[in-house]
Amino acid sequence: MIIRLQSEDFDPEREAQMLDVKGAGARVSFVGTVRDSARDRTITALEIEHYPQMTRAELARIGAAAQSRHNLQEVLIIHRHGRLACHERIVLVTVWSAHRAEAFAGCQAIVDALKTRAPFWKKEISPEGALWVPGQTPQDLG
Amino acid sequence: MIIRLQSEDFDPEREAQMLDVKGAGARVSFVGTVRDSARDRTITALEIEHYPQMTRAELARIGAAAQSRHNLQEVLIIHRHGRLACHERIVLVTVWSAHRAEAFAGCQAIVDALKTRAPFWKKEISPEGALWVPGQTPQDLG
Amino acid sequence: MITVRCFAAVREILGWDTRELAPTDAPRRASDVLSALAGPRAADLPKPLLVAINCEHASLASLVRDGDEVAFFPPVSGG
Amino acid sequence: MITVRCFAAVREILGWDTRELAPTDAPRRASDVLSALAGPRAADLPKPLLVAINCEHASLASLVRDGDEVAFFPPVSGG
Repeated sequence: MIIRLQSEDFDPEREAQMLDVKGAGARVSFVGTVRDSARDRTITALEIEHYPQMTRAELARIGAAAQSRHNLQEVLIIHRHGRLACHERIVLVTVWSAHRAEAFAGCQAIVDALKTRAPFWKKEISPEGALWVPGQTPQDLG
Repeated sequence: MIIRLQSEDFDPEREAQMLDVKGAGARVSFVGTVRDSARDRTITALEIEHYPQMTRAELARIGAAAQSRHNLQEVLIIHRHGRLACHERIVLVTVWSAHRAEAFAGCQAIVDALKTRAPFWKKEISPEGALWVPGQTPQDLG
Repeated sequence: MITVRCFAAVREILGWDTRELAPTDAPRRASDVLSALAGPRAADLPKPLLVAINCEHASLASLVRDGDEVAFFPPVSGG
Repeated sequence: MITVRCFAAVREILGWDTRELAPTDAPRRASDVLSALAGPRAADLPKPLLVAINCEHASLASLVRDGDEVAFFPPVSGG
């Protein structure tokens, strides 16, 4: 399992190739990018704050839980922080499995968990001003 | 929507970049590769036969159905045919959507439909001989 | 004419991939077309047998018209 | 000592990101730690307020011990 937190951009295919997973059969990837509008406002940039030590620990827990539950051969998570312009990549989640159903379920479980458990906070920068993106409140934290 | 049938390999990221979809927010990709074993046999290669005119038409129908049902901004399907060595890429399905749940559902719907509706047949080549991969029989064809 | 095509194990069992069949006055179903060309070998074909008419999924009971392309093949395994 | 950290809107409202708090003899919950440092401003904080202790999700009712790092932040939005 590879977990990376960084401010720089990444090449999704190159990162996946570097893991060199053989014989998995199915690979599912999610790439999230900065949208150019949200809540009826034009977005020019996104500022992503995070809690570095906890982010690393929480992503490792999220990845490990999905890996065992969905029978994944390998998991790659790269999440950026800092200021990102619109259309830039924010996050990559790639998983490998023998079968497609497990790969889809495992990748989606990780992306869903990022939204509710990973300590990132996003501020949308628009010509009208900056606004924190409302986070999701899961029922089962703690 | 881009549908491609080819014998050559492809670079998943390069193909996705060429479509240059902006502001989608979520992109989900599936890459299927030739496994090195199946049904307790070592697989050295896969021979993929298809029905070219129908394949093209059926992939376009599958892509269009997922695009409208799951609100996808763009759909890319590349499927190879001919003889592929083990670990080679077979298929790429990439979809773009404003939201992650639609992107996951749309990509999975296309991959599932490929399995049951797209006229491809696979022959697994192993040291013990060649064997047709049993296809799936959907209830709703025709 | 009706163009008949076979794929994968169906092609291997019947020993050909494309045939032409003269149309008849009476309407024919895909199953009639298969019987006319496969003869006794029809019994050896994989089950279920899938059918397409003019590149769309159909069934053995579907009617085949002059000018149609009808295809017979085993369950598919794309992706 | 107990290390207390705040993030995002919580940090902006309280005006600091890290504080140290001397431990007490009586056990304290995360909510007590917050009251000790936020004072009346605790009422302005976003609800729900999330809590982590030693980099794991916890709750306002969780006990905080000497040497712990406790963090307060709004609901997250990763991915």
